[in-house]
Amino acid sequence: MPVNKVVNNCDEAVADIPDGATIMIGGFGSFGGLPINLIVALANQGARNLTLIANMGGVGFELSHRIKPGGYQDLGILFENGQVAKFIGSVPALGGMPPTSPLERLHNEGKIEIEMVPQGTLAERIRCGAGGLGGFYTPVGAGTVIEKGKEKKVIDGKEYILELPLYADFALIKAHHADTLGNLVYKGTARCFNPVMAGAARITIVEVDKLVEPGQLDPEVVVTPHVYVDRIVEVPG
Amino acid sequence: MPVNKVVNNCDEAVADIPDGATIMIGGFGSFGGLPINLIVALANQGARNLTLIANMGGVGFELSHRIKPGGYQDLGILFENGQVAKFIGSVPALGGMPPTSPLERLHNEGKIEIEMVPQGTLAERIRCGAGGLGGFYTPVGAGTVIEKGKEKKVIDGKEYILELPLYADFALIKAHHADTLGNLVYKGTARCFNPVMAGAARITIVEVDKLVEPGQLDPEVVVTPHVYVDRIVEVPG
Amino acid sequence: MKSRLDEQTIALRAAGEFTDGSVVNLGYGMPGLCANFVPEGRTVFFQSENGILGYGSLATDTEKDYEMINASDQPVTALPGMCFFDSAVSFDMIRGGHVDIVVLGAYQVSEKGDLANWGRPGRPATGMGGGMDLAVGASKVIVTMLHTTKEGEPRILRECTFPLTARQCVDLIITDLAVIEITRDGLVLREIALGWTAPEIQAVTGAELISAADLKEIEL
Amino acid sequence: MKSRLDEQTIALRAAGEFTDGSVVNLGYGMPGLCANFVPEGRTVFFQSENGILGYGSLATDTEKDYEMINASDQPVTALPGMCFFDSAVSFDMIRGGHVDIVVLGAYQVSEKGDLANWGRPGRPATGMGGGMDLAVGASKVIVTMLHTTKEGEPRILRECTFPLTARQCVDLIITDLAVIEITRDGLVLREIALGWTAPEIQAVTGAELISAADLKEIEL
Repeated sequence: MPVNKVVNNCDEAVADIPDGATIMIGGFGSFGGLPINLIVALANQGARNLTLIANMGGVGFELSHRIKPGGYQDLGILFENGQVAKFIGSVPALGGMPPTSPLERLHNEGKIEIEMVPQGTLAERIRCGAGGLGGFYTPVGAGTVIEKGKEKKVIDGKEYILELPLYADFALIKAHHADTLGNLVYKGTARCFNPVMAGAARITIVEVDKLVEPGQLDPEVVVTPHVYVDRIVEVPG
Repeated sequence: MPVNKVVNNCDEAVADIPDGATIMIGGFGSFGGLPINLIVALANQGARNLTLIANMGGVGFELSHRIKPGGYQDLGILFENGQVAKFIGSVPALGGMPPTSPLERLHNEGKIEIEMVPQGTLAERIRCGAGGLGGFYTPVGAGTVIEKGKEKKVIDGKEYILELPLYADFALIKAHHADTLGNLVYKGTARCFNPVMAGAARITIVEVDKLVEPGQLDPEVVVTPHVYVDRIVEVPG
Repeated sequence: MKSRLDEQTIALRAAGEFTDGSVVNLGYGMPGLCANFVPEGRTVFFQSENGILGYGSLATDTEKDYEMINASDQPVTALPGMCFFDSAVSFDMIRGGHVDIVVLGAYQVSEKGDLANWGRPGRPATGMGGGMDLAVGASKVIVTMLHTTKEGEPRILRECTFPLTARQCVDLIITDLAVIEITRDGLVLREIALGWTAPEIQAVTGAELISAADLKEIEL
Repeated sequence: MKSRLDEQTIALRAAGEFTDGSVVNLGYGMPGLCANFVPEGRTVFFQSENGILGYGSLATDTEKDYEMINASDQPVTALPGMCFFDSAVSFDMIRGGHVDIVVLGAYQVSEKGDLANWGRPGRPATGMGGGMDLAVGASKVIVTMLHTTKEGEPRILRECTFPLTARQCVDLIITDLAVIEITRDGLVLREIALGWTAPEIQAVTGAELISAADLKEIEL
């Protein structure tokens, strides 16, 4: 592990992501905790045939402008760009919201594969990957489409399904502050999937509002220990 | 859930623990993070036939005085008192250390049952109980005595064993500060098993150095959210 | 005159179920409105699955902070004793039974309490979010929804025809027309909207209702 | 004259394996001494399974703080960039392969790298602590131990006779007499203590040793 993890900018941070990579993207939905500058850099970099693991599929440029004056950027851009072959997440598209998002449109056209995962199961499968476990039994999804093709087991009279770990080649996450070693703290509800994904990827890249020196973060409040972080980019807000 | 969780003293906090209860005890070994005042109260209260779930079995009064002038108190007192029928943990006794601890002596005499659990598996089994999961597959213990009687599964070419959740009737834990709602922060390495056990028991009782009002703990640094805490005792250090 | 509860009033009625000291999660859409209707004198701790416990009402425009939102992307206000955590911790809390009440929207509920609240025919890419976890994990599941579809078809059915969120999980249904409890004996009609009769509610319901002995007008 | 490395010197030799920037966990007993021997110019992040990453050397008597200890109950010193976490997080880190090197004590090691380091005949109540998790999870497992028992019996064997910690996990054995690497081809004798010959080391070893082409005196 290199001790110097700080890179100059987002373009440099994502430069070596190859076609066909599996990428986890932190955050929750379109706001708060999404590593948007890394996402835009990945869009510009242009890697294709990607598998994305993220909670939500985003709405993209066109739809965001219909929802909100001025619109906003989210990971929908990667679908609009045609960079993604498969999406794994809990909310590919929001049911209540016409018109369809880029991901939904591609899926309707048969151009993208979706693996639907309940949100808590998604978090736990990622944690399972980061923590070296082989899988876990959850009651969530039993008796629904989620159980299809999965091993079922009755434990203590209750029905569970076996869920397997998720891993990635890269994780793109967002934190509030990092020290140069890679210790991270988050802000408010922008924490969400970011600390969970750190560690489940071979290379974890974090975008932070502010970079500080080791010792400037209280050791009691560090949320993500530095062993989980490989590259840090400061993007002042 | 009662909004007023603050109780007057440790005796009151453990008064209703019945004979035969399963009790998790936080901390790690003999120092740092052990809820020693709650343990002493439980010793005085006298409940018997207990199942204890803790990382280590402690050394007890006599042995601690041989190790260190003045000795120290740990959960060994509960074994010395003959209150325990079964111990579940990773280090019932330290191998290097004669004479034997109270737990080891009772075990040698056939008076106590021990379930040996690797330390990481112990933490994860407790977390599994707190998190509503049915079990997990771990590579730890495969090919050792730990796998005896457990289901084995090969996942992605690697051998795993199935470990099941642990639950308790009561958890006795130690934190540094609590607010009156039950949000907890810890100090240094005294964190260890305490946050893990909070939530895996029907009733979680915490001993804290200092009690503060809601709002006095930064929401970013709370380690144990208050939903996991049922009773709080302030024992100024 | 037959009245129907509007969304705000349905949320107000649902919030009446929040007991003092309870931990409550509010689902996407109408349930989120409940945050503004906690009964006076009761303390409720709102949990949102994106990783927050103990927030206050929805934020007004001037207070909006997108690093302080609920799972429906709505900015919320801070309260003393609040805390933040990550998604894995959040769902441990939910699956582990540490959330007392969840209020969810629904497309359909069956007479056994099966819930269908995420997938619709013709929209295969819409997802369940945290709904499955919440429906399985919360001690009490309250559904708020309109009693029928726009086309007047019942949403309360013998069997759900839409994809399930979870089996036998719903405890209470609150609609624009009625409050219905799901019991071992079946669907018990407890409260009805002003101007409606039990047979009229039965006529727009796709499963058999048992009228409660103390059937009354919806209490607000 | 035949020399034997003392415990401090074994720890010094083991610490020589710590690469720059590595995350290292030190087991109970002798391995803990390694914290005092990090080679100059290298940054090492010590992880201890009770929930600390990035501590410094062992504390002197005046610095002792029992809320700042390693997993052997030894007080340690603080370093900038240090952090604390709970036992579940700690073992996620360990099992998940985020600890680069672990140094463990041992009763026995087999020629295949099987490790026995916790249970002894006649002491059925002694436990494995975090040893199994560390042996399975760490990228590189270094064993430090005396080459033979007090009675002169070998501890490096074809098969372990004591209860196993984990199978095929040990990468390097450092004893008071030798440094032995465990390879696919077998046990490779890399370094020996001053005054000893390869046949003499073989005589106190219970499995076949392959002398390295560049066999040399233990480097410190």
